Amino acid sequence: MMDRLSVHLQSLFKHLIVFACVIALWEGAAAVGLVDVILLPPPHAIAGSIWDLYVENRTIYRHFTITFYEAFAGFLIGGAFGLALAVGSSLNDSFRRYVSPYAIVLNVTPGLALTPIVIAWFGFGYSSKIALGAIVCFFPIFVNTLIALSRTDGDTLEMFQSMGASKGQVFWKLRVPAALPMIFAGFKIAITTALVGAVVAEFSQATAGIGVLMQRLSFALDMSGAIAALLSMSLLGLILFTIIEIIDDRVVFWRRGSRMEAVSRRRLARWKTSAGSSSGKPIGRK
Amino acid sequence: MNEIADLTIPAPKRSALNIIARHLAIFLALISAWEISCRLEWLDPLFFPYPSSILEGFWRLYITQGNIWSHLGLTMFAVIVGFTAGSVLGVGLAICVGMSDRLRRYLKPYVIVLEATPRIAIGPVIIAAFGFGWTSKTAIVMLVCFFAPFVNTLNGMISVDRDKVEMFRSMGASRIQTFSKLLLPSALPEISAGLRLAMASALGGALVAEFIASNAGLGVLITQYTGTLNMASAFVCVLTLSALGYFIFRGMEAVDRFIIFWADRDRIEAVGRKRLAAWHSRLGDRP
Amino acid sequence: MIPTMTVTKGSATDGQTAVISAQNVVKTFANGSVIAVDDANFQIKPGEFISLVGPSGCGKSTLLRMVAGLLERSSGQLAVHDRPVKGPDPSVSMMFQKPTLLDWRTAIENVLLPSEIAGRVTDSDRRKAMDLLELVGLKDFAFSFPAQLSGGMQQRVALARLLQTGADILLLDEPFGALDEFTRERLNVELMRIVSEVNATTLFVTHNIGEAIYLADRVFVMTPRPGRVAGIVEVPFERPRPPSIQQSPEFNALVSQVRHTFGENV
Amino acid sequence: MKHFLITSAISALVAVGPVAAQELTTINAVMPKQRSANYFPLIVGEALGYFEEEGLEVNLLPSDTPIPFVNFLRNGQADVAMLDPAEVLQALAAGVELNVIYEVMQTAPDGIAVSGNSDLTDVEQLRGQIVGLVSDRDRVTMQIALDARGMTEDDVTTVVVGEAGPTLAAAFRDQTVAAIAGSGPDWLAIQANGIPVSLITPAEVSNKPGNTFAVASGTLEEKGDLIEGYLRAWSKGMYVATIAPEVVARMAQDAVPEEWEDANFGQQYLNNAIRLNVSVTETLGGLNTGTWESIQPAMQKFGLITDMIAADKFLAPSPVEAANNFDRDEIAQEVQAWKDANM
Repeated sequence: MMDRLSVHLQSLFKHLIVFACVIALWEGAAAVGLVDVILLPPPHAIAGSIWDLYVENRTIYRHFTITFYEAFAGFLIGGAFGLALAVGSSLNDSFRRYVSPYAIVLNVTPGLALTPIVIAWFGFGYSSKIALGAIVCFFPIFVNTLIALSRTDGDTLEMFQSMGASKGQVFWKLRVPAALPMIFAGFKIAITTALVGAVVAEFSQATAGIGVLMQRLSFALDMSGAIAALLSMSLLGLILFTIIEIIDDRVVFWRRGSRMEAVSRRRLARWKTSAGSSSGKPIGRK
Repeated sequence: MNEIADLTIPAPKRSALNIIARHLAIFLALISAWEISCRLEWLDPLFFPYPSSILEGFWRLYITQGNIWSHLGLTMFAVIVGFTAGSVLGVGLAICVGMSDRLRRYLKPYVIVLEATPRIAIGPVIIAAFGFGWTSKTAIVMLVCFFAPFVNTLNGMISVDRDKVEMFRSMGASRIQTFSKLLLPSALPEISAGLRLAMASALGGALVAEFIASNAGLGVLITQYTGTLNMASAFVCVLTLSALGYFIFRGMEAVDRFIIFWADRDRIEAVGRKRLAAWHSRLGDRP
Repeated sequence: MIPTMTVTKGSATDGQTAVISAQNVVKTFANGSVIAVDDANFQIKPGEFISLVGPSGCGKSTLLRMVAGLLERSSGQLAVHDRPVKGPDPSVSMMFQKPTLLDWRTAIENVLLPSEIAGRVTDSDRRKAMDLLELVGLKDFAFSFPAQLSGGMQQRVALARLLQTGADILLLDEPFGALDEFTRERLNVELMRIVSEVNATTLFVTHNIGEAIYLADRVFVMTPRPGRVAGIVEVPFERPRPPSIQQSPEFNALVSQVRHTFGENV
Repeated sequence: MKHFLITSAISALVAVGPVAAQELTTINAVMPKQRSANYFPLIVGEALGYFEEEGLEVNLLPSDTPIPFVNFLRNGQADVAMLDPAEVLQALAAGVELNVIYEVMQTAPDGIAVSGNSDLTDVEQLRGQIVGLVSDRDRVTMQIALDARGMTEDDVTTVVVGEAGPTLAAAFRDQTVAAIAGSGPDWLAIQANGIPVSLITPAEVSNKPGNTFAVASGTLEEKGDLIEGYLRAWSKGMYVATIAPEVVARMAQDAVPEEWEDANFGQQYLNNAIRLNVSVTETLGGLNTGTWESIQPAMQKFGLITDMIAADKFLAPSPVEAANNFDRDEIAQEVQAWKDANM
C-alpha cells in the first residue's frame, strides 16, 4: 500500500512543479508587458477574483447551484428519453428503424441553432435551459444504450433461452446488466454535454447562472473575474462528472476488484443470515 | 469509452422500397401535422413558420436569390478544415500518449478537466487571441473536434487484448511493429466512432464561432434571419445544417463498415476471396 | 524441505550440453510476499519434449514465461543455448491458451505474422506458411478469417504460426485447455507428429496429467504455494506413440507415479 | 456533391478576400450586427464609392461576444468600435483610454419600451410588475428609469428576455412582461414586423447620447486622416438618406437581400433605421457634450462607474468637423446620377 501512496505523491509533485513554472512564466510575461494585462490577466489577479467570488462577496454559489440544477435536471430528462427510446428500439426493430434517423438529425443539429425555439417554447426561466441540456445530452445515452443492449454475447443468450427464459427475463437478467458499463460510459459523455447545453442557453437568455455571471464580469471588463467564472464552470463539470463516476462505481461493481470483494462479502453475510446454518453443505449427501 | 457503431438495422425482410415508403409516410405525416397546427394557430407563427413557407424559403435561398451557397461553402470549409485538423491532432496525440504509459498517467487529470469544461465558453477567448474571421472559426471547430477522437483512440489502444500484446512481445516485435500491426487495427472501431462524434460537434462548433464573431457563414445568416424575424429562411439554414450533418454521419458509418470489414458478416467472405485471388496471382501455384 | 533432484535415466547431465538450463531460479511477485517459482533446477536436452503439469498456482506458466523472456526471474540463472535469458529470443517461440489471432487477417496472414515481424516476407516464407497450414490440416481455410473458424481450428492456426518462426525451442502454455476432449486428442497426435518432424525442443504446460505423460519424454510435476518442481517422471515409451497407449498398464503406472510425486509434497 | 463543394468554397474565398483594386487601406470596424440596413451609411458609402475616394475599405467585424469591443480596440484587431454610452464609461472607469469621435445614432438612446396596445404610459405603473431586460447589460437602463420615479430594482421582478428576435417580439406581442429595457436597434425589427412598440422612458433620463464610434487613444494621432475619411464617407452616406431615401432602399436591397425577402418589412425596417441613424444635430454625428456628463451621476449611483469622468477627457470633437466638410450639392448630383443609372 505504501508504494502506491508514494507514487501518487511523486506524480502530484511533478504536476506542482510544472504548474509553478507555468504560473511564474505567465506572471513574468504580464509584468514585462509582453501580455496585455486587461486581455489576459496574470495569475495573481485571477486568484484574487477567485477569492472574491468564493470567499469575499460569495456571489458564485447562487449561480453555481442554478447551473448545476439546470445541467443535472437536463441530464436526467435527456437520459430518461434516451434510455426509453433505446430500450424501445432494442426491443422492436421497426421502432428503431424509424426513430434512429430523427435521433441522428437531432444530434447533428447544433443545439445553438435550436436555442431560440427552445426558449420560445419553455419560456425565460430555468425550464428552457433544462430543455436544451436534455436535447443535447439525449443522443450519447440513446446510442450507447442501444448498442450495449444489442451487443449481448451470443452464448449466454442461448444459455438463457435453453432455460426457457422469457424475452422480459432475458432483458432484465442479461441484457441490462451486460449493457450497464457502456450505458454509464454514455452517461459520462452526456453529463458534460448537458452542462454545455445549459451554458449555451444561459449565454443567449438567462437571468442567473455561471454563463450569465461570466458575461456580466467580462462586460464589466473584469477579465480575471470572467476567467474565474470559466474555471468554476470546469469545476462544475468535474463535480458532475465525478457524481456519475461514483454512481457508476457503485452500480457496476464487478469491474473493480476491491468493489467486487466488498459486494461478495456483503452477499455472503446476507446469505448466512437468511439461509440459517445450511450454507456450505455438500449437495450430494442426501 | 463509447462506441457509436452504426445504427443501421439487419437486412429487413420487407423490400427496401417498402421501407422507404414507410419513412416517407411518417415524414409526410409529421410535416402535415406541423402545417395544420400552424394553420390552426396552435404553433406561434413567430417561432414556427409554415412548412410551406420553409419550402418556398429553400427555393428562394438556393435558387432565386442563391445567397446561401457562399455562406454554406464558408461554413463547410471551416467545418472540414477544423474537423480534419482537430481529429488528426486528437488521434496523433492519443497515439503518442498511448505508447507511453508515463505520459498517459501524467496527462490524465488535464484531459478530464478540459473535457469537463464547456468548450464553447472558451470561444470568446479564442476570438480575442486569433482575432476575427477564418482562423478563429477554424480554431474553435478544431478545439471542439479534438476531444472525441483523442479519448476514443486512447481507449481503443489501451483496451487491446493483453494476451495478444504478450504474444507480440514473445515474437520480439518492436514498439512500432506492435503499434502498426496490433494496436492501431484493433483501435480502429473506437477511432472511427470518435471521428463520428467529432463531426457531429464540428457543425455546432462552427455555428458557435459564427454566432460569436464572423462576417460570413451559415451562423451569420441564421442570426441575420432570426434578428429580422424571418424564421422561414432561418429554418432553411438550420435544416441545411441538419441534412448535411445527417448525410455526413451516414457516410462516415458506411466508410466505417468498409474499413472495419472483419466485424461485418458478409463483407468478410468477399475480402477473403479477394486475397485468395491476389495470393494466386503472386505465387501462381494450384489453389 | 526441498526435495533433491530425483536423478533418473536419460537426464541431461550425461554428455550433451543442455539447450535450456536453470539453477536455483526463483520468481516472486508483490515484492516478495508471493513466491510463484521457488528454486527451480533442471537441464533440458535438445529435441526433448518436457511437459509441466500441476494445479493452477504451481508456477508452471510463470516458469514458461521466464524461459520465453517475457518475465524476469527474481534470482538464479536461466540460460537458453548457453546464453542467459534477457528478453524474447528469436530461437524461442511461444503459444498461449487463447489463439490470440488477429481478426483482420486471414489464417495464412496470421501464420505469416512472425516472418513479418522478423523482417521482409519472402515467397519462400509464404510457401512455408501454406505448407504449415497443410501440416495442421487447414489448407482449405487459408483465406478464412478467425471469425469463420471454430475454436479448434483457430488453435491449429496458432500452432502453424508457432512453427513459422523456425524456432528450435517451442513453449506451449495450455494450448488445448479450452478445447473438447476429442479435438484435444487429435491435436495432441498432430503436435507430436509435427514436433518430431521439426525436431524441436518443447516445453508443454498442462493441468491434464494424461496429456502430460502421453506427449512427454519427461514430466515435471509441480506443486503450488510456493510453486516448486516437486519431481521429474521419466516416460520411456518409444515414438511415435499410438493414442491407445494411454490405456496400457505402464501408462497408468506412470499416472499413479505422477500423482504419487504430487501427493507426497502437498 | 464533390463538385458543388469545391466551387462554392472557392467562390466563398473570393467573396471574402477583398480584392484590392488600387492601394486601399483596410479599416476594421467592430459592430454588434453584420451588414444591415441599420448601418445604411456604410452601404450607401460603399455603393457610391465614398470610402474608396478616401482610400479606404471597411472590414466590418460583427461580434455578439461577451468580450467587450473595447478589448478589440486595445489589441489592435479593430480601429473603430461602435459602443453605447454605458460601454464607453465602463471602459474609461476600468482604466482604458478611449476617444469618442462621432455619435452615430443620436436618436437611439436606451430606454423603456412597452407594447403599442399596452395601457402603461409611465414607469411609475411598473411597480410590482415584471420588467424584461433585452440583455443583462440593460439592467442599468432600468435602474436609472425606476430611480427617476423613486423606485428601485426590488419594486419589480426582472427577467432577461434575450436578444433573439422572436423571443423579444413574442414578449411584446403577448405582453408576458409589462415593459422591456433595451435600446433603439432592439425594437427595429419588431416594429418593422407590425408589432407596435412605444417608449415610456421618463423625460428626465431619456435625453442621453446614443451609440457612438470610439477609438483607442493614440489612434487619432497615428491614423487621424484615415479615421476622418471613414467618418466623412459615413456622414455622406447618412446625408444621402435625408435627400433620397428611395435610393438608399435600392442600395440596401442589393447589399443585404436577406432583409428584403419580405419587401414591406425591408422598407419599414429601413425607415426605422433612417429615423435612428440620421443625426438631429446640424453637424452630422455631433458630440452632445452636455448629456455625456448629465448621465454620469445615475451611472455612478448604480455602480457602473466609480467616479465622475470629465467629458473633455474622452470626447474628441475635431474628427466630427472634418467629417462634415463635404459639398452637399455634389452629393445630390452623384445620387441623381446613380439613380438614373440604376433605377
